[in-house]
Amino acid sequence: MTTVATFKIEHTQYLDASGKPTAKKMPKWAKDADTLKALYRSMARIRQLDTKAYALQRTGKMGTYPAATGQEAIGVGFGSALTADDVLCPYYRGQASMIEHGVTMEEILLYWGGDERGSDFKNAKQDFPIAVPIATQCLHATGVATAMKLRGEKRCVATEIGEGGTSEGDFYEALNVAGIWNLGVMFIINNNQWAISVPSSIQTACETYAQKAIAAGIEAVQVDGNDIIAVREAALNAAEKARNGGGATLIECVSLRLCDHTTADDARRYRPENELDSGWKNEPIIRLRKYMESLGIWDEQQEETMMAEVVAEVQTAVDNYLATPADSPEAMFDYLYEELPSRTQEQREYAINNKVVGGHH
Amino acid sequence: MTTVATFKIEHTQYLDASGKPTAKKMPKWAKDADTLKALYRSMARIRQLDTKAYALQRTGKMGTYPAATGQEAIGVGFGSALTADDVLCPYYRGQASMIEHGVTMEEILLYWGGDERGSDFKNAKQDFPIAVPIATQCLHATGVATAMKLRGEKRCVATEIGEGGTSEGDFYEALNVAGIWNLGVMFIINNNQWAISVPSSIQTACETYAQKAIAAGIEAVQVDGNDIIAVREAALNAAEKARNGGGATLIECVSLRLCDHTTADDARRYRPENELDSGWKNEPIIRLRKYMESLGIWDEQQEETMMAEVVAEVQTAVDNYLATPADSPEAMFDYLYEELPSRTQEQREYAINNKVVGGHH
Amino acid sequence: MPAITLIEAVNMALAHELKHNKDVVALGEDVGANGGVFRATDGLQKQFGEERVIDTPLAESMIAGLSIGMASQGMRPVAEMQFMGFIFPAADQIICHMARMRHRTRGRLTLPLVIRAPYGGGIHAPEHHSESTEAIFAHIPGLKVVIPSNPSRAYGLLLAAIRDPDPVIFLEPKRVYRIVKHEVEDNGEEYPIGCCFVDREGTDITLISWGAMLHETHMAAAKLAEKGISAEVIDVATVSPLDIDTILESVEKTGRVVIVQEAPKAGSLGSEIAAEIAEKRVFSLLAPIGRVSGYDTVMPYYRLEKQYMPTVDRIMEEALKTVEYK
Amino acid sequence: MPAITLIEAVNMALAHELKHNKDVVALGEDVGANGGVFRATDGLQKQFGEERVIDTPLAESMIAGLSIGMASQGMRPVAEMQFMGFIFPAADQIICHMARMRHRTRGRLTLPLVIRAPYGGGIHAPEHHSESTEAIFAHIPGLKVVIPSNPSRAYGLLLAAIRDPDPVIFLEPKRVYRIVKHEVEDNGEEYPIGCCFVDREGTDITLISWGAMLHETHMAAAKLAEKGISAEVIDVATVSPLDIDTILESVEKTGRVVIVQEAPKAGSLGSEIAAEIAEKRVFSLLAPIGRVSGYDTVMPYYRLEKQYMPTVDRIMEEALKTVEYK
Ligand SMILES: Cc1ncc(C[n+]2csc(CCOP(=O)(O)OP(=O)(O)O)c2C)c(N)n1
Ligand SMILES: Cc1ncc(C[n+]2csc(CCOP(=O)(O)OP(=O)(O)O)c2C)c(N)n1
Ligand SMILES: [Mg+2]
Ligand SMILES: [Mg+2]
Repeated sequence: MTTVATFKIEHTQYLDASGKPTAKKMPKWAKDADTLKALYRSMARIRQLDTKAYALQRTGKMGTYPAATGQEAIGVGFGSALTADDVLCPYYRGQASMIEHGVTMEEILLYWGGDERGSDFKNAKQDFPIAVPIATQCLHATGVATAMKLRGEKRCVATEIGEGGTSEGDFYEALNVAGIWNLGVMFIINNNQWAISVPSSIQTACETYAQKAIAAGIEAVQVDGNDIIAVREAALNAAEKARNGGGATLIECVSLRLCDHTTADDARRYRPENELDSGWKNEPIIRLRKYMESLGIWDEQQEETMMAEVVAEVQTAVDNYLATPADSPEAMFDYLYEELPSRTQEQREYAINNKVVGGHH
Repeated sequence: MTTVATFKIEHTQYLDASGKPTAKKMPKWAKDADTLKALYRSMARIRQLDTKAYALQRTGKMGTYPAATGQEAIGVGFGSALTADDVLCPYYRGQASMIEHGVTMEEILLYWGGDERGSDFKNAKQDFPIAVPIATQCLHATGVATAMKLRGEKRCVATEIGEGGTSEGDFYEALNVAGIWNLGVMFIINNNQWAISVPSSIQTACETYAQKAIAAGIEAVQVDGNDIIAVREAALNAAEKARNGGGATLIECVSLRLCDHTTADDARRYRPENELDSGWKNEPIIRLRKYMESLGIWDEQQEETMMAEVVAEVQTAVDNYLATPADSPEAMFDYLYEELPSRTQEQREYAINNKVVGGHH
Repeated sequence: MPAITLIEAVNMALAHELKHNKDVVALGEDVGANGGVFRATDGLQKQFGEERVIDTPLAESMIAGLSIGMASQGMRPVAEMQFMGFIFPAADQIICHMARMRHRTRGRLTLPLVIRAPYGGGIHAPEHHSESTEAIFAHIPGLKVVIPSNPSRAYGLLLAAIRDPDPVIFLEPKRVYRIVKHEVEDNGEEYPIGCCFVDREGTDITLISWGAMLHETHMAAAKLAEKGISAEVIDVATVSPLDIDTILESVEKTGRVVIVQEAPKAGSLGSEIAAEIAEKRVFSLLAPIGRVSGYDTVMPYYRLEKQYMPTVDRIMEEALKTVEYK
Repeated sequence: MPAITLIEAVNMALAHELKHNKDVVALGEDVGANGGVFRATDGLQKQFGEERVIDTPLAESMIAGLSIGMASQGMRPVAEMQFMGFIFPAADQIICHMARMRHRTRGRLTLPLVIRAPYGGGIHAPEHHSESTEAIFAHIPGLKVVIPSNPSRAYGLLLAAIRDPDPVIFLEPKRVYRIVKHEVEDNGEEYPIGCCFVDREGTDITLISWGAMLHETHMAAAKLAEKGISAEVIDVATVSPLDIDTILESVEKTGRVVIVQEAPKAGSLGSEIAAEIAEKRVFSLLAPIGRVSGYDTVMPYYRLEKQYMPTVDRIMEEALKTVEYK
């Protein structure tokens, strides 16, 4: 018996739950006050947006919405590692990374408000719309990266998926082709430990999700997903490597879903007692705040100013969202093909003449 | 940075290409003359069957046929590790294991002769028919194993797939559920290094196929697929473990396709010069013969007698196959549902009245 | 006997079969502790245990392929696809294996299994949660495709589906999961698969529908009655194999037909029904066959779905046109 | 100019576009050194290199999803599914994404890509290699489904498909890959997608078909001519979106229709054509719409496929019945 291959999975963390550094050496950027404040602000803003969206749904002004409570460090962390030239293939809980990459909060709200115009991004023009069918976005990312590779562009692609989604064949097929074609993709796993009501413990027998990359021969790392410094540092390295022909990286971000799966869910049906108590002790926003305070770059005063700004910013997005009238019936037809077949044109006329009142949020 | 998981892949071989033992300790069964002779005979018979089937296709008496030349040790090795109570979910190149498990050569010929009756196994009543859509059989195997587990039966399931097929999502989804549900499945990878014209080198970035099991948290081993002792020993262990609630095992059998992909293929279009020369030096049948000779349990005399028997046995199957008239048109309808809908009954009558002559092999 | 909703009828049928047949197993994503995202399996895991009501990993092809394997051993898996929009990863297993195993093995291996999936629009759901793609599966020989339109039929037809010796795709019109209640006795009595139901007898026009749209169709029939027009209403229920005889009988009687469906028109089940009529009773027709359907475009995201889905008004317009046709 | 077969025409069209548009890439299983199992890409990798003609790992969902990503960047992937029977692992990517991306993003992301697949029976192929499931994709809004019936159309329609701004499923009738030759000039001239072709003008009956069956249909038309019956023959060519106007015009002229297809009858493209006629020209019909099709059962394994596939005799029988109908 001879050993023909060996592997190991590393876990990285820079800040513990109390915001104390646990690593010998901090990334250089993690000492830059402006960078840290921007990341902190983004996380606070996402939490505020999620809170507002939840309220909109509860008051009948929006459909199903998936909050990212407790997982803000993941989306903000890897989203902020992307440049405008990079491409993002998000999943439905990806609002944090999408906003970091230029999607507006108003677009996010429009989308979950049942309006395709929410996927017509003003800024992130090449980014994919939210993928609802789980794991499919991973393959789109490999295709975008293939185009970049064939054209010799120094850009990269990021895609995010939940830990439950890694059970889908598409996830693995994407890893495999990214591996053999050495594609510049960063695969982010948001391991929030739940797939709706299904705990990670019955999703896979793996001790880590990072190790799934071994099946594709690509590099993988596990990070503390509540430590934005760990998430972002891993993402910055993966992005740099990807842009320079170094190929794909899988980053497992271990976190916890501190909210219901979506507004349509009630986690009390299945979540063990006091998982949330310990969960809230680990949440990412307070952790970064404590770290910034320990560096002496953040105080109560700044906190209040920032929160006031963020609340106002989110409120503006909400107001614009609520002020957007529903699209007209012909919009159902005008983006089906570049040119609408004559047969369907008749239906278009008919739909216009049979316009139904309503179409509220 | 802390290491949270480590893995290694072992390779086993008992006999080298010249039939010399390379392992300190041989499995006990590998010293039993009758067992070795039976395995040897099975491999010789498969090669003879493949040769005959090829000839039938070339003379227009059969459709496309996939030979297993050079890979006989794989199918015979793991097929002979199964008991009648176990279930086999074969793939299209699985004739060796199927025959070991009770499928008749005549059924194999009928099948590739374009006749569903070739999948109506006289003996292996619970085995799946050949799966043509690649990797789908892996999921069937997990379902059969789930039924066995829920019923508390001490039986196991074996399924085989080519190395190229491991790129399909179904393969990975099967491994994952087998892992988390601790299912009694043995996954056999026939790594014959080619997926039609696609070499393993551009199929995946993995250094081994065995390591794909790490993505599902199940045990895996790589064996010399041309060494039937290594294949069978690994399969016996995996089967025993599976029957006793030990869960799944992935066995990668490294071999080489010494034939065209199928009779419809011409490997000269893509196969590198002299791959075959070295390949034939490693082939499994001669290897076992040399080993048996070194044990003094095999000689020219026995070889001749055995070959004569095998040739006759195969010829009988071929004769019966050729003597089987095509099924009648109503057979197209009689197994669609337990009860044929009235609508389709009319079509059945019509088909009978419009019977077309022909339907040759 | 309390009146129950369609989703409660599904739950009752599942419980009944789980109780009376130890080979029956319910499986899928979130069917366990959560009881399914629509509560179809609510309480069942508690009642029957984790070996009878099984939360699976998140993989639809796996759910279908695994069910095939279980069924080949004589178990009766009832698998849930969380939404019909997510059935497509399982298309290969359903089309290439589920529908064909009996045929391919000459009856040696059979697959007594059910794939359940909520389908259709009208509940303000996210993208991919509102399509009606029954025609895809209705085109596959070897499958049966059943769509209950109310609580009683949901109970009786699901019992029949679970007991059926062949694979059944059981599509649940989620828009009407909770809008009507029937008094349904838990007596284990099934409704026949493969039969249309004549919900309402009439002489002037035949309205044909299935699933949720049957409710708008009935409202239209009532409005027509007010106008002195007698409409016959047929619930297709089993969309494959189609019970065309019941439909043809009605056509002979009324000579006027309107088919109502939520799905896009082109290549739909409505097309199949119209084609059969055109082939077998074309000269019984006193008016062209009317079709009220979703449009031949992508199911719009929910803010526009009202514009897409057939309304009582659209059904009325088409019915009147058809009745008045000379 | 040498006469070429349908498969050679496919190869010629691919070569033409690879040569003239650097965004065009051909990819799939065994399309490289092997030139495809039917030689559709024969010699192309040698000519255009491994970055333009790409052997993929063995995974159809990956091939489709990857093509979507490439196309979103403005490339024009032409992906091969080795056989249509193996397209189903890609069903989710095709149905939920390929067909919808333009719509979902309000035109921001478009997918100029082609999925090629050989389809249909009659070549004594293994199981799952002979089905005709075009109806499944023809039912999906946002896709175009094109089926060439001869070498010239294969060349012109494939050019059009590759240049089309939207996704096209291009199904190649492999039974006729090599049975007829046309002189086709490699002039880059496309045939229009979305139009039927009137192959033969006639006044007594309209025979409608597509793909390989068009050949039996033409033989039947010739035989009918011998009997003094003038048959019009229409090659549907683009099965979605359907050019129904050309068909209706012909129906108005002849009043008698027979639709010929290899696919099973229920819920097929033939059903759609018949339904449209029944809705728009029912009173132009002088006879019931005739349909000659595969049966509503699993495509049999090849020893029985002759019993399954429509023959010239079956077409003749139906055509005569339809012509003689009073
Ligand atoms: C293919 C597919 N199957 C099922 C669903 C329904 N669904 C939506 S979210 C979800 C759970 C996903 O869990 P995970 O991947 O861990 O991501 P999370 O929601 O926890 O971020 C399921 C089953 C879907 N959207 N797509
Ligand atoms: C889903 C699917 N895709 C494509 C094919 C066509 N096909 C048949 S064999 C083959 C190559 C398989 O190679 P491998 O898995 O290594 O098995 P081997 O034939 O070498 O034993 C392909 C692509 C198929 N049968 N099924
Ligand atoms: Mg999760
Ligand atoms: Mg191989």
